[in-house]
Amino acid sequence: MVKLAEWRGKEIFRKYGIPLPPGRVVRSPEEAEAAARSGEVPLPCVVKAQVLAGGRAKGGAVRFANTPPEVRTAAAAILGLEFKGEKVRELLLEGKLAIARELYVSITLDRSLRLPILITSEQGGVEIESVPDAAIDRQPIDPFPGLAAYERRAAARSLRLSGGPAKALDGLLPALWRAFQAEDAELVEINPLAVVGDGLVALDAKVIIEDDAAFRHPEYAEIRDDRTPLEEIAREKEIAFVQLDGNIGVIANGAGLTMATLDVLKEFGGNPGVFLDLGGTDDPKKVTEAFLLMAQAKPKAVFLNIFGGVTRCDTVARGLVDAMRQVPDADRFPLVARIRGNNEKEGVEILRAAGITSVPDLKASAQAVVAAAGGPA
Amino acid sequence: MVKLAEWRGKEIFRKYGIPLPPGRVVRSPEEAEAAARSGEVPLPCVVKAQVLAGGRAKGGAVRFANTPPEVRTAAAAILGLEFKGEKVRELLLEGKLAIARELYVSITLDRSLRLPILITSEQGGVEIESVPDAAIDRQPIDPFPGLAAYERRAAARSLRLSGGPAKALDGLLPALWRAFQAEDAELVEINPLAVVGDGLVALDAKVIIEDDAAFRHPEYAEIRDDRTPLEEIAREKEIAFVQLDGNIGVIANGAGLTMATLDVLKEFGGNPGVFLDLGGTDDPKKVTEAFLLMAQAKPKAVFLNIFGGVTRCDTVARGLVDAMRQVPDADRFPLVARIRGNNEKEGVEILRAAGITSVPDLKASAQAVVAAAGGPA
Amino acid sequence: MTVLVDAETRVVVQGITGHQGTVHTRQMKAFGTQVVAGVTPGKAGTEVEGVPVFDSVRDAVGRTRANAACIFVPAPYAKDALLETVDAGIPLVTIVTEHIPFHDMLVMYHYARSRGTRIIGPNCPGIAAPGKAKVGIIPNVVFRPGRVGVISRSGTLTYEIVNGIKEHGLGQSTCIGLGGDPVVGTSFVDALPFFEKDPETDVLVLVGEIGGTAEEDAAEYIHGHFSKPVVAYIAGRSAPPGKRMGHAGAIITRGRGTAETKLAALQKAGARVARFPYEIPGMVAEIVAAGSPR
Amino acid sequence: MTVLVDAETRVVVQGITGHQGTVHTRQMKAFGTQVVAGVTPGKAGTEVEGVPVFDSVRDAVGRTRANAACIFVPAPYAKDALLETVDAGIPLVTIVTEHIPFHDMLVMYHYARSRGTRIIGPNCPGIAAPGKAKVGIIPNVVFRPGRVGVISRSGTLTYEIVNGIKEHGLGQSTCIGLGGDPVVGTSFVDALPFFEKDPETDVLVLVGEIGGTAEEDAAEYIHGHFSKPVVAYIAGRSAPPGKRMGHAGAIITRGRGTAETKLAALQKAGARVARFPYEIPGMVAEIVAAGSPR
Repeated sequence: MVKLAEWRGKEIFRKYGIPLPPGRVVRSPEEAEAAARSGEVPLPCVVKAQVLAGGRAKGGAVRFANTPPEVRTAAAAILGLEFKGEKVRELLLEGKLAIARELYVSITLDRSLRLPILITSEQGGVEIESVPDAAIDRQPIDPFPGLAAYERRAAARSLRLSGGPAKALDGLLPALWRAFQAEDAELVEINPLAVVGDGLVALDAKVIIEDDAAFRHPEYAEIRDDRTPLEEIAREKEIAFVQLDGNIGVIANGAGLTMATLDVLKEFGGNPGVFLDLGGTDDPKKVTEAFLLMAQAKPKAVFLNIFGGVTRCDTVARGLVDAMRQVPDADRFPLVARIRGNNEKEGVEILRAAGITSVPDLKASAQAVVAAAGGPA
Repeated sequence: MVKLAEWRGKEIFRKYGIPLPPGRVVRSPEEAEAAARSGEVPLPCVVKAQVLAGGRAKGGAVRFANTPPEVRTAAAAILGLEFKGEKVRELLLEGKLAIARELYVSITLDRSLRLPILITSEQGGVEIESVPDAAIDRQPIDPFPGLAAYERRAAARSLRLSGGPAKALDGLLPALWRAFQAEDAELVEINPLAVVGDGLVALDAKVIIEDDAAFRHPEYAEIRDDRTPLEEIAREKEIAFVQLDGNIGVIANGAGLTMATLDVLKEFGGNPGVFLDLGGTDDPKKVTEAFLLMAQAKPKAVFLNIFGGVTRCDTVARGLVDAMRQVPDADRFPLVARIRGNNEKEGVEILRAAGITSVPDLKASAQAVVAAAGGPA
Repeated sequence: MTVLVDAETRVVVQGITGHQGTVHTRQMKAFGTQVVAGVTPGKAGTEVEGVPVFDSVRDAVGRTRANAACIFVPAPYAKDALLETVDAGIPLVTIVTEHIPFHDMLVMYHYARSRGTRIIGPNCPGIAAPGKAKVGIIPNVVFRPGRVGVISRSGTLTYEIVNGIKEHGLGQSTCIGLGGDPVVGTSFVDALPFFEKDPETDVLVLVGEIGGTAEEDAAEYIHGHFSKPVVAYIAGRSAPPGKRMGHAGAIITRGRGTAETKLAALQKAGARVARFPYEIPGMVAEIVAAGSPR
Repeated sequence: MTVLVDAETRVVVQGITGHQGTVHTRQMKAFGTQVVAGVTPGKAGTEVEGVPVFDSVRDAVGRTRANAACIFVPAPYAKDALLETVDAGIPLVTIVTEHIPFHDMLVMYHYARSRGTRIIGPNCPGIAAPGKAKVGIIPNVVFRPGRVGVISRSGTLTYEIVNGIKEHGLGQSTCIGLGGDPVVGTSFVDALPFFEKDPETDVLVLVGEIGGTAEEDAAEYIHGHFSKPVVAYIAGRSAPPGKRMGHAGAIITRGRGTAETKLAALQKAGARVARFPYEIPGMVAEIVAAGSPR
């Protein structure tokens, strides 16, 4: 999942012909002032921090400015801020518009329907989750034959648009749909979509790109702003890695088994801190890498819970033994292993030879690791 | 149905990225010589009459030339020729290529399957109708999800292509498919598709555009080369009009009834010359226009056979009476009318008032018109 | 339901405010059809021929429980109208509109099929069951309730033949005009099973035309699966050979598609073949008189 | 056939010459499955694990009458592989491949559905009926023939649970790992009817995960249509709330999609709910011991 900052989302919108306010991205107060002075950004304008978190306006990450010096001041005040954990590195400056109404439009996936869904609401400009169901209109869109004209008409009716703005919507929705498909998006959201004069303008842009389609979108490879450094390393090695607050490291294979392991640990008072899903691998090197990564996260104890399918127990055991040799003494941690499934006997034997006991029972092994981490929280 | 001349078909192919021989269209021997001299058309080259009929090579409408003067001579010999009823107005000059193999590729509609069908054959360069079934490969293509990679691989196998030419085909087929869809084509045909070096080149182009999609293709409105002048007028008035060799004019409504009327006329020795399908109209003016058009074709007798549905009998009768008043004396013809169906009574009454009898029986009315035209042939 | 429509059929007319839409709403009602709704975007709240008009098919279905549709909207908008009908869950739709590009119709056909909506047409007279309902434009005057089924690719020729059956003192169970476009929603082969199962049909009249291979396909189906007597007529025996689709089309239909191949196939399948439209009623009457052996 | 596969199942392996394709061909054969063909373009004429390799699925089906497929090809080519399978008329396909873009999967799902092909997966362990056949990658060691059905959105957790059932002295009728991707070919709701009808299944184990609403949908289905006893487990009760799909996704699943809503829905539908994987076998055994009242 690649969440794009507003300005990147708007670059995509521009590519598909979705109307935007006049504006540009700047990275320094000087650049901001110059952009305002040159007229490239009409005044008065809005100065918006390019961070992924919501609630920017309330959080002081959006300001208004009437003159080039005011733009500079606003830019200086926002740039470098730490906003909900994100450092503000870019600002989007946009001319203020005479907004008649603020609407909501998005396209995302409805998993149950197995169809994309067009969501519209008259109540734009607020988080859509706060809008009551009755004020939200949903229309599934079949990829074949695509967004139909009658669906666009229905959307216009739901937004109570007519005349120019309705016509604008009829052009905007196919563009949004094309962007959703062609960019392999999980979400394309315009909130608010403003009625300005006889037309529509996308005041904000939220675009989330699907990771799995990365092979056809090399252009998104560099945009990974919302990961911790360890998560980023894990991603490069294709290991699913999530950092939480606890002190027990969990290495498992498969999302379901990983989650079930967390459930059991919690039950016995454990507090999982990092979990790391090996997925389906039978490369011992990947197992070693996962362990070394885990060591860097400095857990108090580590629980290895593997059920061998594609991943074979002996492979995991070999990778583990190899990793234990490479972990610096300072980073060592108590380890409880449980390896079951394909080639279990061989795996258990390899571990035993290296002095590690595999505890076959899930409950017992979970209790053991909780104890090793210092007992129930 | 708009059949495009080779050079127009190739313009479309170029738009979609299908590789073509270097060349250009010329309209005079001087232009031909200059094109050869400037190097725009590499020498030796082929000089091809731009007519719609097939069998150009055998019919002397294709010549080869090695020097600019030879190009001029060849152009002069072909331009202005009457080839199977078409006057040669344009020539396509193309550099000769080193052809390794000549293949056949086309996409058209399979009505029974209700799917487009990709047709390939190793035996290109001859009329595909002369190729035995066993040497022709057919693959239906579903518009959703479109031409699949595996279908392109199968096409390459059927054409026994590998390496560079197979790769070229993998790029060419999606282009041909896009052209078929986006241009609303009934047929896109490359025959021959030549293997030249490591790639493929479309040596000929046959593209037929569907009339019904004219509303989204204004660019084809002017290309109607294969109609007689009366047919052209009829088209503008949205009356289906076909000229045959006989002397009886038939005005009916609906293709099926028109054909059934011809069947009956033939049975009784009649020889239909023009048939004119009013389609579904209830505009008396259109009926009048149809009659005046018929008068211009100078039939020996006219059979009006209408079954009123959307078209009402009284409308037809009114239009007919109006037309009879406008037809110049010199163009008058004996008329047998048969009007049945919706508002039959009113229609029959209007005709009777104008001195025209409607004969309700199809057989009797057909016999009457054959007699009026001078008896059975 | 006998063949696709019956007294429970509730029709929504798309494009009801247009001239044809209005005229045929009146005609369908005069036939006894329940026309429960019309749709024309922007005209919600009005009435046509006493029928309430809605902005969308979904609204119309929600309010009136329409279960069949008749589309009169112009060709450039027909695809959208059909998609709307399908998405509203309507299981049967007649498309009267002519000149729909076949590329559009390919999308319409396959989408409707995947969603379980049956299309009749386009460019067709539709379906009528005298005494029950009509979804389409076949003139009311040609009908009279009876036990002869009719399927046809033609328009007015169908009226001519149905009328002939009536004038011969017989009546029709259901008549379907499939339309003669390159891509049709319902072919002979698709329609035949309905007549086979229909307890109200004793004899079937099949009216074909030259071009395509729908009649050959029908003959093949009749041979294996259709037990009732069939009288067939093919229009265009004396028409000049069509040039449509050119050579590539010809290799698809190779050895089929002419009046001769169609007639031969139907004859081989056990159908009685009429040489002229006016021979049909007599042949049907003979079959009826003889009981119903094939 | 009991649930989708049986001794008549004849598998073609797409991507058989790849590492996973080869390994799991061997495993499927060891399970007793008839693996009749492999497909890798350009490798026709070779053999893998004694299985003949073809250039295309159509060739494979033509020569071997394969009636099920298992896809191992890499994600960028998975869509094409699936289209080829569907067009070759294969009614059941397991897609093991992970990381298929959901936009591709939308096309794959709807196309397969319109053509009558059932997809299991993608990113899934597939289907196995011990003593009959396996189309997928669930380890052979966890199985033993019996009368417990298993449907699961998970991979290894499924193996864990199926293994637990075996170690408890019970056996499985059929086990399906549906895969946990955003768009799956077969959901719980799609799979439940097969187990309801299966005479060889007495009890069903349903293994869900947080995210999406597949379990809530399943609960609703079970409530009205599933008569056999169900033991359910939902993984992720203690996992941090997922951020996937952001706000717009949240309004689609509004008030559903958490472990709590799933468990509540399943409980309300009459399922017995296990809090941990290791509780499942005991609960199943109790139900079996008690006859089979819900």
